[in-house]
Amino acid sequence: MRLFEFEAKKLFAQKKIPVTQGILASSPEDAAAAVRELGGEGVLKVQILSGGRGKAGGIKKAESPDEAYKIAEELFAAKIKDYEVKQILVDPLLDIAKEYYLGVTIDRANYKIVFIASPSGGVDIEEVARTSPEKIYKEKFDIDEKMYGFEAFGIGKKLGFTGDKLKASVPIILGLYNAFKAYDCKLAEINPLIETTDGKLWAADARISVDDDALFRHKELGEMGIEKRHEEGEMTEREKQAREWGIPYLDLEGDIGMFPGGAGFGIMGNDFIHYFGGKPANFMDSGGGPSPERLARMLILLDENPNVKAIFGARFGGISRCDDFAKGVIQFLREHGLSKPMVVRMTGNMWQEGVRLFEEAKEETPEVFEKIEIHGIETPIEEISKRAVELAKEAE
Amino acid sequence: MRLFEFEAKKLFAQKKIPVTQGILASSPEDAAAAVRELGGEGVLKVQILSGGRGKAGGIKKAESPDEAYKIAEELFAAKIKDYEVKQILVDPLLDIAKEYYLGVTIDRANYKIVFIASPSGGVDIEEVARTSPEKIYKEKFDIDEKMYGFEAFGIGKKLGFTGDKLKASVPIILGLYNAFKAYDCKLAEINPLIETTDGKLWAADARISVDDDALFRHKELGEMGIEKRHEEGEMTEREKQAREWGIPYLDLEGDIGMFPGGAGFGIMGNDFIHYFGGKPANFMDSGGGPSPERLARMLILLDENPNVKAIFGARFGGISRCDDFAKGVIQFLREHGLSKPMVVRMTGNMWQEGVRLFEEAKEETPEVFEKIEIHGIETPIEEISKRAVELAKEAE
Amino acid sequence: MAILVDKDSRILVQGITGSAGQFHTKRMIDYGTQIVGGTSPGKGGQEVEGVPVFDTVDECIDATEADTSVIFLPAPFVKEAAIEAIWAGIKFVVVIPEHIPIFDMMEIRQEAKKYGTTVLGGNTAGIITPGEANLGIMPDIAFKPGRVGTVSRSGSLTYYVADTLTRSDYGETTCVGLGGDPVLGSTFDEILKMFDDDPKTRAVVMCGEIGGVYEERAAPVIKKLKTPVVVMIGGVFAPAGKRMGHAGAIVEGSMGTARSKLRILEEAGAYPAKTFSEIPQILKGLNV
Amino acid sequence: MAILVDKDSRILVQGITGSAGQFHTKRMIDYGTQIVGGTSPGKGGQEVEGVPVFDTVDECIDATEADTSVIFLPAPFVKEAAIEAIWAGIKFVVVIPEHIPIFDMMEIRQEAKKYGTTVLGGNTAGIITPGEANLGIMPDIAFKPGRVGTVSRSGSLTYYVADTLTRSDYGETTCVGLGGDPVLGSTFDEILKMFDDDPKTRAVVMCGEIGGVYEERAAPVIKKLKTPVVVMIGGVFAPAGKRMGHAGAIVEGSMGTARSKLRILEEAGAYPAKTFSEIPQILKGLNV
Repeated sequence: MRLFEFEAKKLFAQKKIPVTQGILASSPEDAAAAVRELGGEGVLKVQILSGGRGKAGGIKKAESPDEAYKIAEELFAAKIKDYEVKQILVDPLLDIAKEYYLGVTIDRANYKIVFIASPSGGVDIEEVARTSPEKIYKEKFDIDEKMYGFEAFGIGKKLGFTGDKLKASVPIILGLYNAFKAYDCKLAEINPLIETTDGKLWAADARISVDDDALFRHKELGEMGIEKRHEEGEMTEREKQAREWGIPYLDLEGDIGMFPGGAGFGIMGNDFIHYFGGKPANFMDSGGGPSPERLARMLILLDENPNVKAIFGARFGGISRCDDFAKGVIQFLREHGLSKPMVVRMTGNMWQEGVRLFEEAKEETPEVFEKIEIHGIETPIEEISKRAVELAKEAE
Repeated sequence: MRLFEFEAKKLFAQKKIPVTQGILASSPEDAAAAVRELGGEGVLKVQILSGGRGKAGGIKKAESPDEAYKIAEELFAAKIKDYEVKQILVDPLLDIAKEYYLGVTIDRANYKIVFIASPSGGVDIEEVARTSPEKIYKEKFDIDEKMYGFEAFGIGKKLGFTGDKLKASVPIILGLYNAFKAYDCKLAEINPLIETTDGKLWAADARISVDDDALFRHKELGEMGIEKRHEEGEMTEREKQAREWGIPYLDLEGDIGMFPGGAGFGIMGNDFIHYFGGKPANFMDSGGGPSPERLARMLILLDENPNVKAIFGARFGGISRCDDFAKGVIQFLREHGLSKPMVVRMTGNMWQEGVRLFEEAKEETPEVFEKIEIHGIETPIEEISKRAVELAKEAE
Repeated sequence: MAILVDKDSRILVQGITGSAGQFHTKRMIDYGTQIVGGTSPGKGGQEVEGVPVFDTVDECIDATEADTSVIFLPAPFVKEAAIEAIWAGIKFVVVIPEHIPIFDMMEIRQEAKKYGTTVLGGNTAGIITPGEANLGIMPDIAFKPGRVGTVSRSGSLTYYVADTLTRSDYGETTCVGLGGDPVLGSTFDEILKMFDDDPKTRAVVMCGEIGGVYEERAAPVIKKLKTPVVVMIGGVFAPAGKRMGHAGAIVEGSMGTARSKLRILEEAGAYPAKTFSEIPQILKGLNV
Repeated sequence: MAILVDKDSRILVQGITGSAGQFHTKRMIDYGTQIVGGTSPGKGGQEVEGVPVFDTVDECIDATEADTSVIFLPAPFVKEAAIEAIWAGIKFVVVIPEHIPIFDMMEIRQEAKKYGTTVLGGNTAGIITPGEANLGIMPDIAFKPGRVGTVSRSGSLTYYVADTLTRSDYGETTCVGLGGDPVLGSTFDEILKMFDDDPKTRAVVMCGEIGGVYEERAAPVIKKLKTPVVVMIGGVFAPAGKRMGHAGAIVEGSMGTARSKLRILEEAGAYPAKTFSEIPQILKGLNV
């Protein structure tokens, strides 16, 4: 779960990291008042759950309350990186002498926590990592390891700090590591860490992503007003609908509705369609043994999508049974009908019975099954993919 | 630093251990009111920094507010184990079904934390450990180890708990271990852990001793009103005086005033006096390179002690110098005099100069040094010990 | 022969009294899997499907000589259960539940390494050695004893691949589900080495997918194997996933796309298959 | 020969810029001890008594090849300093300050064991190999090169014992101060073994005192030594100290009194001395 900058800064402040003390604004009036309170100038930063705000025009300097009002008005009206802007953090302007990068994440391949530091902070840190890897300093930790003060001191030295700034960097480095550990983070970043011309250090931006799966043990986040959330900004209406129904679903750009089983096969099925010259309209995960209601909802998502020209259905009867799957689909078709052609393959547990049920149903109400093609284990899944591509082309 | 029962219970409660919710009373009136609030009966427990309160009469049951008043009056007036009673904890009466023991401490020889549990809790747990060691269950932990829930569960099973009581014991066992770790304890005990007839578990008594040397990192204790303290109850007036002066000092039962150097030699010097048939009146630690003021205070403690018949002085000039020692002692003797005979030996750094200074001073003011015998390296320390014993016998 | 689990494995079900635990215990027993005991703290003494239930793994091992565990518990309880099993001496732990916190799986992995235990999952369908033992939630129907091993992050891909191998008469030695969680108890390279040491496994089909770096990590191992590896990677045409901030990009570099995985594994000597039907063709070409 | 420290030891002073650090650095250098560097975070580049100061132990080792450290820092900073030294590869660390938190010393000891480092203290007067190196705060005057080793928890007893050995012409190989804190970096048994391996050390005088169980722990080792051990235990007539609750009594049992220590060590073959003057008599009897 990604946190907003102002939320991440709250967590950092709790770990004694010096963060810039900004003011949160929900309206142009708030923004103007905030700039007034900060002495007549400030930086307006949209609070959205995405990186690259600066390049996308979401960070602007205001040199007067009036200017802040005008800028905020524009920002609240705009969409930044597909996100609606609901809050703006108005931060004090800093006299920047130098920008540093500090980050912590997990190195999954090596099962380590990695602390990353660079004296070349700022927006282009990934470019620095590619072109000047010697400017990126990494330190690895086991999951149960703490960071000692002398280790933080060593990292501060690597960043080129000396004297008072070196001493000031130690609690920031420790604080970032400790915040990462304390809140079950997947990522914690200070970018940039700003050295001002008067020799002070400030966490000017803050990025935290908490492991959703660990939220159950972080009630303190809720107490700080940081609730579990989803990143709505980038979602389509259909994706929101699917989420409400608890169905993992993603809109894609093609025209073949994907009605597959597990996530692993969903990803592979997407490739198959491409191999045969088609393009899927979506990604979807049925979960194991979907109920008739869930099957119906999955089909509604596809049937009501105007981009979908044909539907590709695949079921592997594993723990669940193909006859149950067939019953659910048949029931939906009879109750709602389906406006798109569909090709379905069943294999695994009770596949013959599933095929038989479809054939029976077709005999009973042929009009409902006119555009439905049913296959069993004898047709390879690749053939089904190819057929779905053909159906979509025919429907154009 | 030993905590009072009610303080230790605060810390335990923070770790989710179910402690009996007692009421603190500072007067018989308070105690009566507390018993009234607890429904007309309660246990009055004196809050002193010593174990064995029960056997010493410091824990009494009251079956009415009036009885509580009377008992409290007596307890406040009495001294329990040499301690004045300033506060009484009035705890609810429990219907006891069984008493258990839980404790955590450090096994210094093996550098481990030891969790100790026994199904035979109560006052006689040390007796149980001696006579039925199989009833004492120990689990060792490295200093950086946490206790897992399944380990706590295993300890609960060893205590004989089953079902709901087993489940209830897990957070108590974890909480005790976590409290021990969180507060830099030398000791944390729940004795007894009481199982009531309705099947609930309660920490009925609580004992915590915090490592004084780690108090600097436990500001939270101060915030809870738990301040650094000394255990005044057992101190003599002279010991209190010495502590005020920053001199480690202990009154003993003999008649030879010990005026030695470091603590290690102080302990050994005490033995030497015994070997030659004498008994020291005190233990004292000069610290390294004592100032003239400190030397004077050390001598005042001995001179004003009516039990002291003779003084045994020994100085090893290590980093400090024997001539500086001699100057300080000579200055004191000239300004204050000394009513007791004293034998002093100097060795180590500048011992000859020290002896010379004493001899010179004796020539200048022989009356001051009449009862002072000075020795150098040529007289073994054993001879000095023997001489001190003789001087004390002569003075009788 | 097989890897990790066979008919002699003495299996313990942690969380046997829960609904998923009960349901799959029955399924596993029906397949012929040797389930010797279960645990459920506080419910020791009960029975599930004729299998004795214990309070602790220690007690279960004392009574049953269990050496393998499969966990059916809600995610928040998995860390404790897995480490209890590892400490008690269980040498192979299968973590079926999904949504295990990342820090928990890191800790489980660390303890497993200390004790020489193998962990699969979280979010795995399990592992099956056809005809001998089925641990987890995999459907029996796709599998039959044979000579090809499979290892995959996805349950559904495992079924399709096994189905393909079964119908083309290769059959499977063991099919291993690594799990779908972001941090896993075991990695491709570790399982591939085990298959390489198994005389009956003549080839391995490895199914990876977009994201993470576990597939790439297998490349140096594949170079050294005697056993040929057929590789399928899903997500060649998947939309690019989100990176974990700058730090993620710095740590994982250009790895993580399906194309990079395929390229690196092909360079290491693996045989790429685009579709399931290509798998038996490739195997035939290799004279497996 | 000697143990732990000699004229070739390359010594680093942690906390060299503090007043105690400066004072004792001068003393140690005056004795001829090879002090090669010091550390004081943030003060790298300075000099103290002609010795270069570094920010970190790593930097100091890179520049000076230091292999031994002596710490003069306030107690709250000792844990970090000692572990920094241990991790950096220092093989011998002497912790002079007293009042080190118990948990800190436990942690230092744990890291020391992992890295094969020896730690003395806290609250030790240090260690001296007469004529070669003096680390810590021990006065030079009591010592002269010779053939008996000493190990003690108390600085003042070390001086008296060394003084006795020096005046009776035995002299000392090395005198080791274990320290007076309740939890120590090294124990009697460990130091005794080192003396046993030192060909020049013909006998060891071990001075213990009431409290704790470190003396008792040495008994099984003493049984196996080739080198005779003379033992003095202070506190035979000391008032009984307070036990650390029931738990302390349960863990330490009947150990901890001077009499129990003497009895156990005598049974193990150590030669008890009541007074300092007995020591040379005993050594003479042993033909040392």
